[in-house]
Amino acid sequence: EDKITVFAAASLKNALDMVNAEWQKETGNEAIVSYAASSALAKQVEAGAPADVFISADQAWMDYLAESRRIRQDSRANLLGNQLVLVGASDNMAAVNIRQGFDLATLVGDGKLAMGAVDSVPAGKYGKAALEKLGVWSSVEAKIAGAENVRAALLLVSRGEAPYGIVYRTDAIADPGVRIVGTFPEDSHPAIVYPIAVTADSKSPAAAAYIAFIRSDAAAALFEAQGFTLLK
Amino acid sequence: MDWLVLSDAEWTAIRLSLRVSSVAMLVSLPFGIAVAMLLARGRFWGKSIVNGLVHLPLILPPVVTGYLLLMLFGRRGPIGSFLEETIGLVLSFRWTGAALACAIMGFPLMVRSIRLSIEAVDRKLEQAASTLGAGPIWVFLTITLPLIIPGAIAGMILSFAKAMGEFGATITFVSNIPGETQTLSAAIYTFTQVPGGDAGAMRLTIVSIVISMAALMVSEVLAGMAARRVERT
Amino acid sequence: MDWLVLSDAEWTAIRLSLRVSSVAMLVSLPFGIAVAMLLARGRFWGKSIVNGLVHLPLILPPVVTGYLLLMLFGRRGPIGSFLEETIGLVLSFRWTGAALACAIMGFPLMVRSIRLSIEAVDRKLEQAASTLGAGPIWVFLTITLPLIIPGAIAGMILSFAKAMGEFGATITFVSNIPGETQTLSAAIYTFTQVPGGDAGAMRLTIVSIVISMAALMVSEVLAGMAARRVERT
Amino acid sequence: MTLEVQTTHRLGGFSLDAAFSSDRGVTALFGKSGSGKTTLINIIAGLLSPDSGRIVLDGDIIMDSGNRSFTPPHQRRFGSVFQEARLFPHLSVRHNLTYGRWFAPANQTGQDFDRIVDLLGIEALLERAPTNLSGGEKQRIAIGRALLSSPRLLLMDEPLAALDEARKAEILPYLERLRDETDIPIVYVSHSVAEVTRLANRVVALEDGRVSASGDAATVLSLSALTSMIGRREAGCVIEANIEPDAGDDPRLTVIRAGETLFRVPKVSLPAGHAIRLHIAARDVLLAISAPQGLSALNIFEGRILEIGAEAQGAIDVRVDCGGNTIVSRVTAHSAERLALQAGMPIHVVIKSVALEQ
Amino acid sequence: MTLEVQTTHRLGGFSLDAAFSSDRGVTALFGKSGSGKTTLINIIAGLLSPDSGRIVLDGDIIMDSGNRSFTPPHQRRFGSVFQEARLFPHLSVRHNLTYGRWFAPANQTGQDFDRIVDLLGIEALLERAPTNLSGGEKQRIAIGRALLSSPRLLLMDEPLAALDEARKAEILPYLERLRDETDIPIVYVSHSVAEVTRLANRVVALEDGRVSASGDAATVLSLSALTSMIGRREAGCVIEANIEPDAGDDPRLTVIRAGETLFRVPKVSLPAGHAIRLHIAARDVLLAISAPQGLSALNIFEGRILEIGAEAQGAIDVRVDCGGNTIVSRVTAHSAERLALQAGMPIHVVIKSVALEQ
Ligand SMILES: Nc1ncnc2c1ncn2[C@@H]1O[C@H](COP(=O)(O)OP(=O)(O)OP(=O)(O)O)[C@@H](O)[C@H]1O
Ligand SMILES: Nc1ncnc2c1ncn2[C@@H]1O[C@H](COP(=O)(O)OP(=O)(O)OP(=O)(O)O)[C@@H](O)[C@H]1O
Ligand code: MOO
Ligand SMILES: [Mg+2]
Ligand SMILES: [Mg+2]
Repeated sequence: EDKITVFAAASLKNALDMVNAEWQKETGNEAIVSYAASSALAKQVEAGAPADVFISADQAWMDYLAESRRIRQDSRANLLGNQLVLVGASDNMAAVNIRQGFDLATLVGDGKLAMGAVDSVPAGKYGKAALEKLGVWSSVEAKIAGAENVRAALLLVSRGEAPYGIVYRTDAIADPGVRIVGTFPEDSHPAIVYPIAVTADSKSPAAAAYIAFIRSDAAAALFEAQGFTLLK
Repeated sequence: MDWLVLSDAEWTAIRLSLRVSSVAMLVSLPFGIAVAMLLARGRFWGKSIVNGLVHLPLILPPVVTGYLLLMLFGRRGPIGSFLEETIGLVLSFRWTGAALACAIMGFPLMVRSIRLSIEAVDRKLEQAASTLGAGPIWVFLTITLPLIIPGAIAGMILSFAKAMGEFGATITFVSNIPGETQTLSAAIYTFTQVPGGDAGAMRLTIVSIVISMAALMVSEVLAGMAARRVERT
Repeated sequence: MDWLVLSDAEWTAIRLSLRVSSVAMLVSLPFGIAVAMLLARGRFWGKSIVNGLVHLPLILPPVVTGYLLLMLFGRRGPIGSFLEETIGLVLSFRWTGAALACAIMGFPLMVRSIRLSIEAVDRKLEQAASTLGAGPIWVFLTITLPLIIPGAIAGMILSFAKAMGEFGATITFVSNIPGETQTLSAAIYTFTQVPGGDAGAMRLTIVSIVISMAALMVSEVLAGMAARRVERT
Repeated sequence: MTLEVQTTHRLGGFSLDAAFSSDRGVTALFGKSGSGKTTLINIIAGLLSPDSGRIVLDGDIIMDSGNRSFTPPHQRRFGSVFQEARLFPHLSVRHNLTYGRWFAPANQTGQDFDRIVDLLGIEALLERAPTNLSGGEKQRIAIGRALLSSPRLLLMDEPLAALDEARKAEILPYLERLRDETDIPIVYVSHSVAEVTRLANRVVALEDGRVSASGDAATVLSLSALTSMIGRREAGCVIEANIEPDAGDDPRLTVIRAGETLFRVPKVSLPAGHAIRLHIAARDVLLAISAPQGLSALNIFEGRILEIGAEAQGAIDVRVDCGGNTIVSRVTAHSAERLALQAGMPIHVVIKSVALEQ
Repeated sequence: MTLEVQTTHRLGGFSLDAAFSSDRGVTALFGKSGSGKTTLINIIAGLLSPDSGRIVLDGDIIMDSGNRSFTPPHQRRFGSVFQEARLFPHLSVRHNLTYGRWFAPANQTGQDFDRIVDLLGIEALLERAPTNLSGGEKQRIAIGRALLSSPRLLLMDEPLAALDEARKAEILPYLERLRDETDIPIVYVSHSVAEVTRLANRVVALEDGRVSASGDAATVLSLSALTSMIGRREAGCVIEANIEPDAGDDPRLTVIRAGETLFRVPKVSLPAGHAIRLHIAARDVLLAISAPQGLSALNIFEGRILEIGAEAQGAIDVRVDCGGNTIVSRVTAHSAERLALQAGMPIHVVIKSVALEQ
């Protein structure tokens, strides 16, 4: 049997662990996953890490590797999609209609709007793009609390530190401490995409098959159970 | 050398880091000395629990420490709400919170240094002072404290350096708000998270190193002066 | 109490963490002692540079340290490729690399403790030994070394505890590969990154605390024994 | 001022079980190395809490294991000079000396500073750090530090051991004045009989943690049982005497009376009637069967042999009664035979005056 | 074995500028507190690198600032007893004692261990940690440690200061044997004239970092200039003598000859012809204008007054020539007048034999 090593964005752990169990059951091949920040993983692949497959949380780091030819361009595909939602703490459960120019600033009031750091964390970058597109960025810019990652942003909301936050749908639905009060329109931000590719150094013949499996219908149910959408 | 020019936001982060690190170092000093005394000299039940608690920030991944800080010192946390109600001290999303996080992360390092120094103090000197009429507090202030200055300085510089480098617990606890909680480390981290951010990260890293080296050298000089006066008789 | 039951993968992470932390602590000890001696006793040009280098891992955000390690010790890095070619030691993406990262992160803490102890050694005892015929190396082995045992133990436990908690530099340098480089801290981190991971993070955090506390208590007992024998004459 | 001490304490294989009491003046602790002198001093100072014991100074219960009272060292104000100097390395010599002042009762802060600095010869050292002083310099500063702390009691553990004879000779008279002019009791550890004789009112001899003899200095120091501790060189007798009002014919001499015997000693500047103690080492006393003539010795007394001791190293200690005083003379066994010395025989005792010089 | 030392060194305000040389035997460094004795010892031991100087032991250049040669301390193998004991706190007493053995040349590892342990009375302490030993116990172990390190030279800085007379009396003869039976030169710092007289072949008197007098012990110790350093009590003369083959009529006495004078002293177990040094304190010597009769003193010599000193504290030192030896007697000014002592006058000198006891 064959063993492959997957470098994947940390937020995929729950879903990917299940998919990999399925893959092993079906093929007898084991997939070992190293979960970390996309940035770290990308740099590691660049430095010659023994990864066969890389799944990034955004296109930017996959592009980075594509530029330095550390992935097989032909194997690259968009694996998963996600949605950006506005979550409220337990005392802010009323639905919010997210549209052009909606009054987010008043909603947040004296508090903070928690989201991923807008310059570095993918969810933060998407959130900033959406707020700009909706014309509310300048009114809330000073109220942004940029977290290290989506989970931390979510924590700020669920702990009541911040009244509202912008996070991925996948994270929000699993947290009983917060409620999704609105979903950002798909067109308000660049598509949220988790791209996948085989690394240039991979010598594993199973890598391509793995990607095929992970994009199959069998895996789709597992991803969707976590709130992801499988991109075709 | 264009990439070496610092933006306003970066200057802000530098100033903030200096403030946060200095405050963290100075505020934790008295606590560090007190706890080090307790651990070096005290004999009480639960000493190893205190010792363990002190080391906790070292043992736990910084994210977990940040998480615990949020639980305790957040707006809704038991200590956080108490502090806000009684003395009006708000920590969450404030630079004060960043200072707290840094102080706590550096605390085990500070305590260890001071404790080692205390354990090296010749207790016979303290005895001599007591026969001359100095009560325990005076003995501490006039004999023990001056003799542990080198250790206290070592502890302070470790705490300061750690505060300059700390970011996991800080960002988890107080987020990454430019001008309020975005320290140099957080800014460096931000650069590392975007493709092509290397130059920026490098620039700020150099700044951080320069500051810390300067602090380090000052500390060495001070410790040297203190030690020269205290050489063994 | 079901959530307290550890999975096989978690047991693997625990074993790995113990190995990585112990190796990091033990391998860095001789270097720590040597560097501490150099800094405490040496007088040479560039001493403050050495001192600065030692403190670097404390000053830099762990991610930066991790990147630097990746650049230097990675398969394509100058030192990494040299080590692989000459002695066949591969660090990148191996547990050995995790141990290196942990050792380096704990190094400033270890050096400081040992250095403080060295500075507290009464040099008159070393002089006495030399008049009895002991050359510098023998003086070091028979007098200085035994006298700094408490400091060395303090340094070791700090290094060990830091290694248990370290993950930023490790995960950046050698990734988070289960069974090879996924330490307890990295596993905890992974749990914090997914919805519903809190219980898992908590479970592993408790394990980490228990291990470190046990190590801490052993170290206290050992240091106490050493100190009792070495009380000032 | 009376000090009462009673204590027992175990330290590993060593056990101390000692009791003594003393009035004002100097109590010397005397005993071989390892006999427990420092341990006893530490217990009195409060630095060691004994297994059991009771210390009372002037009715004030300093410590009593019976009712668990224990005054901490800083409230005892027992100035201590330790066997090792224990100077504060981070303070200058001056600040070491004045350290105790900060804690002394306000009215007692001494004007003595200059006097004591002068006495100890440490003016030149005042601004130095104690680190690189010589052994004797450190010890002198430790003495000064204790003296300047306005103590209620002084504990001195071999304070002069590191000093040269000349310096000792300067400090001893000061300690005598302290003894005579103040109320401060002094507990003094020394291996030197000469020092003890001059200073001590009472001697407590320790042997292996037990008090083997204690009482007034004259009695204890004359005990032949103590010879092993004192050393042959210094063994002899100690005589309590008083200054006579009538100085005799020569102003350079002082006449002192012990019982019926009048000693002429080099000038002592003390008032008539003042008590004085003479240590007369046995080796300094000659015997003569007839009154010697034309001898430089001024003190020639008639007496009667009380006892002829056993021969040791070719010498014999002869105890002679002179007007109520027992004087011990050591003569060679050869001379004892030649002069046919026998108990009860009348004899002349010859003591050089300068041997009695203080 | 000859040791030559010449050195200058500045320490803050203190400057040392000393030179001396010595053959085998004991060289005593004598001087007030702070005069530079310890500094000089440290320089010889190699623990202090002097500004300039030269040390030669038996032709072997140990140090020479001229050609920048410097043998590090551990290669000198100069066993040192420091003023403070400096025991290794992490080693048991036994291991402290045997520490030097590990580094001693193989053939020299001593069988002496038991003997020295016994001499110093430290059997009971062997397995103890040095931490809580008494002051004198520590010092004894420090002495043992140096003796057992098979040194080429012994440096001893007030080694006996912390000890009681009885213990001193036990250790001194051992040091004498070491001096007489081995080739190891000893540099010995002491404030005690008695010790120095017994032990030292040569005396180097230091005053404020300068050598104020140096030479053979008898000459230097008799110098009246040294009185201030020695203290009045011990001042006197030192006489070099030899054991006479003919012991005279009494086996309990030994006869020794200095020039034409024969002294009878209590038994000394040394072979005939052996050199011996007598320290005769001025206070132990009586003068008589006619030959005294029936006196217990065995040593009564005819002599002639050389010089009558100045009066000090009511006493006068009289120098008397007795068969080529100068003996100093201290008499009261009163006696001097009464006996009308004058230079050139014939006189009888009376010295107790026991005063000459070693
Ligand atoms: N902690 C201890 N454990 C065991 N024995 C001890 C301890 N402390 C002291 N002793 C022993 O108690 C005895 C008395 O010690 P102490 O210091 O009182 O003697 P000392 O009379 O002052 O002697 P010295 O004249 O040598 O200073 C010594 O034999 C010493 O070894
Ligand atoms: N580092 C220094 N700086 C200035 N002065 C010093 C230093 N070290 C020693 N001295 C001075 O040098 C002098 C000689 O010191 P040393 O220790 O040699 O004296 P000593 O003869 O051994 O005296 P003691 O009999 O008191 O031990 C002392 O006055 C001392 O204060
Ligand atoms: O008085 Mo003597 O000198 O002992 O025989
Ligand atoms: Mg003692
Ligand atoms: Mg000295």
